[in-house]
Amino acid sequence: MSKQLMKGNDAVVCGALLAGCRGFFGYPITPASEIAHTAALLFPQAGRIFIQAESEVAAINMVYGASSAGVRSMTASSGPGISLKMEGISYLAASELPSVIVDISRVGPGLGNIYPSQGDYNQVVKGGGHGSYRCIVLSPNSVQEMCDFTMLAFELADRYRIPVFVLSDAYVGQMMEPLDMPAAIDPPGPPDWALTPEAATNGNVITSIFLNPEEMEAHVLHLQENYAGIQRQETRCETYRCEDADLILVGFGIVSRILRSAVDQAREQGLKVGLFRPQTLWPFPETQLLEHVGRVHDFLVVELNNGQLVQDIKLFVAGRSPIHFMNRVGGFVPSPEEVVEKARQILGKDAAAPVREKSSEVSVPK
Amino acid sequence: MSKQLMKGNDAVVCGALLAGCRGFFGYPITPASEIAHTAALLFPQAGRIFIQAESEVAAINMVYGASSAGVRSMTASSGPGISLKMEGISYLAASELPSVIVDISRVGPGLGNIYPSQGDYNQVVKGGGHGSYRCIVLSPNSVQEMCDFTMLAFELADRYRIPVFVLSDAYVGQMMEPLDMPAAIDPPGPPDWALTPEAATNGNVITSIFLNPEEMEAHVLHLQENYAGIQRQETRCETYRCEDADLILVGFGIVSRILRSAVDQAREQGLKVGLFRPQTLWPFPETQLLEHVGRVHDFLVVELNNGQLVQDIKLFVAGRSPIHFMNRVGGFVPSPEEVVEKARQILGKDAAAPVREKSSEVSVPK
Amino acid sequence: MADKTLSKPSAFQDVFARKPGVDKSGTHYCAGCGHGVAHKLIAEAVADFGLKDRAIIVAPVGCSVFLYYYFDFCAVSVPHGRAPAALTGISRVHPEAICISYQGDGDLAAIGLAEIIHAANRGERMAVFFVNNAIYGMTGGQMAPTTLVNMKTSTSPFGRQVEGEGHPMRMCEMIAGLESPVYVERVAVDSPQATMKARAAIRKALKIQMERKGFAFVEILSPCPTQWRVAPDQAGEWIRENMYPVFKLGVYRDKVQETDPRPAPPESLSAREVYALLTGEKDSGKAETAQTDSNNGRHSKSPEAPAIDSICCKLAGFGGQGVLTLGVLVAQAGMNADYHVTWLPSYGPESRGGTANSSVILSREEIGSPVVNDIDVLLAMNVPSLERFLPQMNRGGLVIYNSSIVQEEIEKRDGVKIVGVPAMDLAQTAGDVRAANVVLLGAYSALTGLFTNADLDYALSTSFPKPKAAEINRKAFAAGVEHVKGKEEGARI
Amino acid sequence: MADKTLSKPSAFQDVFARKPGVDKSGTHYCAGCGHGVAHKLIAEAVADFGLKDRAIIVAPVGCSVFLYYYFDFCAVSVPHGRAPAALTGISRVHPEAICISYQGDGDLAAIGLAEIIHAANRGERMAVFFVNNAIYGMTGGQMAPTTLVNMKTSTSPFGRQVEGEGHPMRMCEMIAGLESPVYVERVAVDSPQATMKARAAIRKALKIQMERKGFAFVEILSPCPTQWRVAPDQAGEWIRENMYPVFKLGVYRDKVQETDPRPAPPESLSAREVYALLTGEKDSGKAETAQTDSNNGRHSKSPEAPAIDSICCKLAGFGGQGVLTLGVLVAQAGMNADYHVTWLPSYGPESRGGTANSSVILSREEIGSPVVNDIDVLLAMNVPSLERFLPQMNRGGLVIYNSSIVQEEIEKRDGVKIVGVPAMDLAQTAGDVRAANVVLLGAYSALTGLFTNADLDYALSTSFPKPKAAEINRKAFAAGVEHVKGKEEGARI
Repeated sequence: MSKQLMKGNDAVVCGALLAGCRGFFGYPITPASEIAHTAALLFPQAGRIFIQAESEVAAINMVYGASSAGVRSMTASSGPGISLKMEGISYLAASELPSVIVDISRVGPGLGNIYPSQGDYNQVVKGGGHGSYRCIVLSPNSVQEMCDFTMLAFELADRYRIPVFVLSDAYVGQMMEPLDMPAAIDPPGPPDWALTPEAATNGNVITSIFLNPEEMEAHVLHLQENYAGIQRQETRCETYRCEDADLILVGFGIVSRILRSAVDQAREQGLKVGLFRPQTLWPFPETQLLEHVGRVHDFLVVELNNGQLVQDIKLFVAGRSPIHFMNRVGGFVPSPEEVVEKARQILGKDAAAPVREKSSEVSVPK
Repeated sequence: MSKQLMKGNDAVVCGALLAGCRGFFGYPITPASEIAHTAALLFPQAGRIFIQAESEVAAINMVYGASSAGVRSMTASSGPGISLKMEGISYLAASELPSVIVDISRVGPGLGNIYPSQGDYNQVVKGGGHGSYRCIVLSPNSVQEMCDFTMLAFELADRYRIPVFVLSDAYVGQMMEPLDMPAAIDPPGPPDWALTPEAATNGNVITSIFLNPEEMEAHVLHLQENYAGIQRQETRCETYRCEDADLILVGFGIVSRILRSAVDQAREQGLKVGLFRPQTLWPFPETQLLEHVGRVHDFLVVELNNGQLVQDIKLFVAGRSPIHFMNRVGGFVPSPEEVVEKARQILGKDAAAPVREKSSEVSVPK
Repeated sequence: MADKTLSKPSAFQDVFARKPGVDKSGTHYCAGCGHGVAHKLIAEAVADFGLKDRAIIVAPVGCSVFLYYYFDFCAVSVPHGRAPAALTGISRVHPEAICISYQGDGDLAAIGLAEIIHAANRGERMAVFFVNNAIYGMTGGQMAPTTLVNMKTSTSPFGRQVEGEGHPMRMCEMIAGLESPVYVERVAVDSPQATMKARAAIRKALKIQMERKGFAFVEILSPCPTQWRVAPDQAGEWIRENMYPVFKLGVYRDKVQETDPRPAPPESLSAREVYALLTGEKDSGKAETAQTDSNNGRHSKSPEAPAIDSICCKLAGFGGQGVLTLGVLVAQAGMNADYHVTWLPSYGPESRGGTANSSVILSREEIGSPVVNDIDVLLAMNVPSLERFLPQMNRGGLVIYNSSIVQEEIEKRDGVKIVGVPAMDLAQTAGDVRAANVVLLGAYSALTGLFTNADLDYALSTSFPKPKAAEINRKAFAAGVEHVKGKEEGARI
Repeated sequence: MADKTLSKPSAFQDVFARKPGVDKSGTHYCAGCGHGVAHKLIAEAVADFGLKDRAIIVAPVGCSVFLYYYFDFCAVSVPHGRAPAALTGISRVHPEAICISYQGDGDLAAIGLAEIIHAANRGERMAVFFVNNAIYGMTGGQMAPTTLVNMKTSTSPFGRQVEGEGHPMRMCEMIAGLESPVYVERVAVDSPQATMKARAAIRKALKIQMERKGFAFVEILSPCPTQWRVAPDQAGEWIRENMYPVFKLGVYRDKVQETDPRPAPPESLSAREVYALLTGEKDSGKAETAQTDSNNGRHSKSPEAPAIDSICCKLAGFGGQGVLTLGVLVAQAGMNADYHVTWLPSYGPESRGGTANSSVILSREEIGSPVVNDIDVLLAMNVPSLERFLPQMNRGGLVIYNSSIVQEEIEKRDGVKIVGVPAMDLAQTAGDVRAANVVLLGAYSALTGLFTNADLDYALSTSFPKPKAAEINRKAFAAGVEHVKGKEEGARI
């Protein structure tokens, strides 16, 4: 049957192959390594290129090369590896090379540990590399979406000539769920700007250096126009039981799964709670979020970091609704019960039970 | 005499030597290279270590080593080089190693060009590396401050065991001004946590890996507490003619110099304009900024990027005052006249003269 | 010949239109710079060999970052030092491309050292032209790995010191020490005679690309009068006097004759073929997929399945006892029984020799959190697992433990059914002690009736495709079923 | 001896208290792993040589990231592959430290290749222990650069292919090809006999550190039965059968005898000495500094200086005509005359052979923007500069141009004074055509009376400290003064 029980990391490889990805260039790092393992097994069988690069830096630059050659290509890593790729990602953005980067987040900073985290939000969403660039950032929360969003990532990358992140975490990458295998596609051949061994593309140049400030300014403004178009067109989100909610929970990735359980539990206890889940972290579904501002009384942002997404929510809501924050760090995830308890406090109901101390709000640096 | 006409980049080296910096580890990149040149000349004469590292990555890791050894050390680079250092910076933050990183910003993304830019704001201020960490970010706008803030950077780095950025730009780095040489200091010897060849430190360990989530959580929360203390203690800013201003201009680095000229020109024309200049970009002087909210009608943020600081200003002001934005990218800087014209428009006065088209507002991605 | 190198080769652009400024005929290089000569030799060879349409050149960071001002074929500028990595990406996906890397000494031997060595070691199909002028040019005359001993540069103002800064690095020698490169030679462009040899080497490296033979490396000693601070007409002499003794010209490796052309890489599978590879089905469309679902009959909803909304299972034991696989089996059977299912491992270093567990949820509704804190079903392979997870059991829950090694009395818990099964003994009898996990699956299955035979068949056949393992595991499963028969049937879950 | 390696060396911790979990006596390594043996050999040598207090070891990323669970001396864990770079930082600032790097094959030969090669080439004072087990351990058994041909790993599931994945990299051979390493040997820990040789090599590498002789590299072939999927007791045989033929044991370099101990590095200057180095003054405090100011008398405010609030100057010409220096001279004189001053260059690739300019502002008030768009004073060395900047002149402005090469008639502009000075001719007469910029400074100074002789003395002596250049430039300055004498005196600025 077409449904297979599969790890999220493996589903990424399926999505890549189904999308016609021609090259995978990676380096071992837990908890992303299964992506490389499965790619090593399947890419050659599919007549595609798999290279274990000598380093994270080499891997992203192999992607740079393959993308400049006009084929779909990708890499995958986690925290420290993503940091090493930042120069390459800035170059990909600057040269407008379509490319897909998968980040299976682990706990940082530093070597940290290999458990789930969302500490790379700022890095991936705000631009961890230098210069005025953007990447599209997709946030899957299931094995199915690990596959589907990888395919979508390739589509968006080609459509907008932009690097696209699939930002996931150790839980979504390591968990298994049934995958309903989507239909495969044959992507179009190399675009006319690509470097190919054919007369048609003779003399094509791909570069990101513009010594002349006029040219550079035009180029940077052109990039911003592209980004503005993406912001208009490509925001995606999912809402759950928000229609009559007094409190909306906001979270992405594995957290959104926990929040969904929390919504159900809260509803059972008579608390009108809903879930707003951004599926694109950039562009953020700001308009869709703001539809709830005014009608809903409070927002509770839950993250596995020191408070990163919550800053954006505050920016968008601009003081019109109270924004609450709850987090766990170090590899823990909050339980639905803890979230419900926090929701109960916010909604002014009596506490049903004490919650664990560490899951309460901590100060949020700005 | 103690005043010397000097480049900003050279003043950084003076500040480092005066602060007792023991090791400079760098790699060539325009427009930061003079720092390495001058360090190559002066550090050996001062019995200090200068190494031209094989790469930007090696340079930041030499800093990591020297810092773990308990001495003051630093590196300097620009855009692409700073991106390559992101893994190392995350590790420095995670291991709480005092260290100083100077970024003489150039235009990005990608190879870009070597003219002034502020496109690294998000990268440096929000954390371009992985994980929930922070760096202190100082923003000098004169040759004197290039020296003074480098010294301050070492002080703050030691006080809080944190990496400190001196975020400058190609103009402030390349320009010459008189430097009034500050008094030199002899920094304290290696702290008790450091790795030294002495019995007293036997068995010291510096690491950032905590496989146990409880330990990791405690570590990350400890970091956040340190950051909260820095936010309370270490914000710095400069204001100019803000007392009775209707419009406050906000900008850092070279832009703040242009804005100062614009304030004077605007005042000559009867426009009540003032300047708010953050000297620390993180922690941002939010309290000091908010003192003006309510009394002042408008804010105009001017940047050499696609709109990065302005997002933070919007976040802090939270809808209580209109925030306007003006930028140049590609290596240009706006002229004081252009800023005055924009101020005039905001204040609803008649335009005196048309301004150049490109310096008007562009759409700001979020 | 001299004539030829002075004329503009047809693989140069007629007018250097991309070059900023007024002069569109000369290069941007300083007087006496060797890049212009190297460019011309390459352009001439590309033109002579008819490779203009197929050539793709990677520009480094350095003075030659602008080489695309001149060459009339495909070019890409890449991050500092990464030309061999980027070109690897190109070379692998375009087997017909003639791949050229052009790098300076800082780019190739300092920041890009790992990339060039590994590309050479992999034997990537590319010609690398390494312009060695012993100094960084564009960024202001800093010390390069190839800077000579005692040579003064902007970052070695007292002259390069052996102690602390090392000897000049000899890249030809290092690369020739690897096994994969086909051809490694060092040449120079300090004189017309030397340039003739450089010309031959460049042509040879490109011919190797035409013949698809692999990695070719040509180091070109090249003048940089500006940063050396010598007059352009003295630069050739400077090379001969200072560089020749350190960087000996010559062929360091030549395996061209004995190297066979690379075979063409396999064709990339089509969408339809990829879908078949991933699913074992030949169809790539969703319509056919739906038909397949109903055809193979494995999606049979178990009619006698208990009316259960959701079950949270914990499978735990030592690493190596197969508790992750046990979780997968439960999840696969559950999936086949049309439950929503999630499986989540504990993982990390503890999985080598330590304890491990997996969490499985089966639910009739979409599953939110895949984390299991409150346990309905615990299958425990060892004592630490029981100790850790018993306190988390829900009322009405079921615990099955491996009594082959858990011999302590298990404390009774209110409303929790606890069943011991000598899983390892039964597995040993079935043929392999490692099948103990499947014994527990059999017991669990028999006690609850949660899955149909088809569900369990699917799980076992998917997880154990090999005949021998399949047989042992089916026996183990049956032993587990048999062991609990009549004992504790009708457990709620 | 066998006894000794089984006991716990005193450079190991008595109890592995940092290790998580219950067992604080054994290591976290798998059965049959070679790390434990390598650790013990190092700990034993460190203890025997009395180096515990001075030893600092860098842990890699990989299974041995946790080596600080065991060693009872200073340890630091660093980013993947960067141990040699981090250790360089330590080694340079602690000349008394015994510096040890411990790295695996992925760490050292893949992601960290550039760092190890360059540390070796610089001859850093460190012992590197390279544990080669031909595979990534901790992250799950991926292919390493040292993985054997046809060996199956999780990222080479069909076996490592020479074509595309290359041959195993031989690090000893590569490092021995450099000139700086003192000692390079490959050993193994597959048998007691081999381990004895490993022990000797490790001790030799550490002795080299005690003797301050430089870079020592010991590669240790080491078993990883878990990732190789062989039984621990078969792993030694596996090494001998599979690794020995590829990684030949032996000494690859030994320059210990002929190498002298490194001299102690120079002492770091004190604060007082650094201040003197940077200022030429012996005092490091601000109080004394203020006194110095009034003593040297150069801060003389020119009494006859015109009452001018601010002057925006543009100095422009071809690259090489000294227009940046000219700007510096104006700024230095202005600084000495107690103006606030800024100097801003145009810079970049155009500075090599193209046009260049610098902007200088002198002001009685603090200066905001250092950018000069509206020009009060233009000193132009060539025609393009005049063409570009004349339109930006303010009314009342002053233009002085180099009439040695600007021979065209200059269009008069309302309210702008324009003066030609044959700067290059006068400079040639003064002794060097390159002093033409200083001729313009003389003319500018004479025409405006802006600076005192002391101001100009300060500028010229600071910019031209060498006697010969000083003399020529003073002559050139005087020629500029002389040329405009009586002609256009009293220019506003």
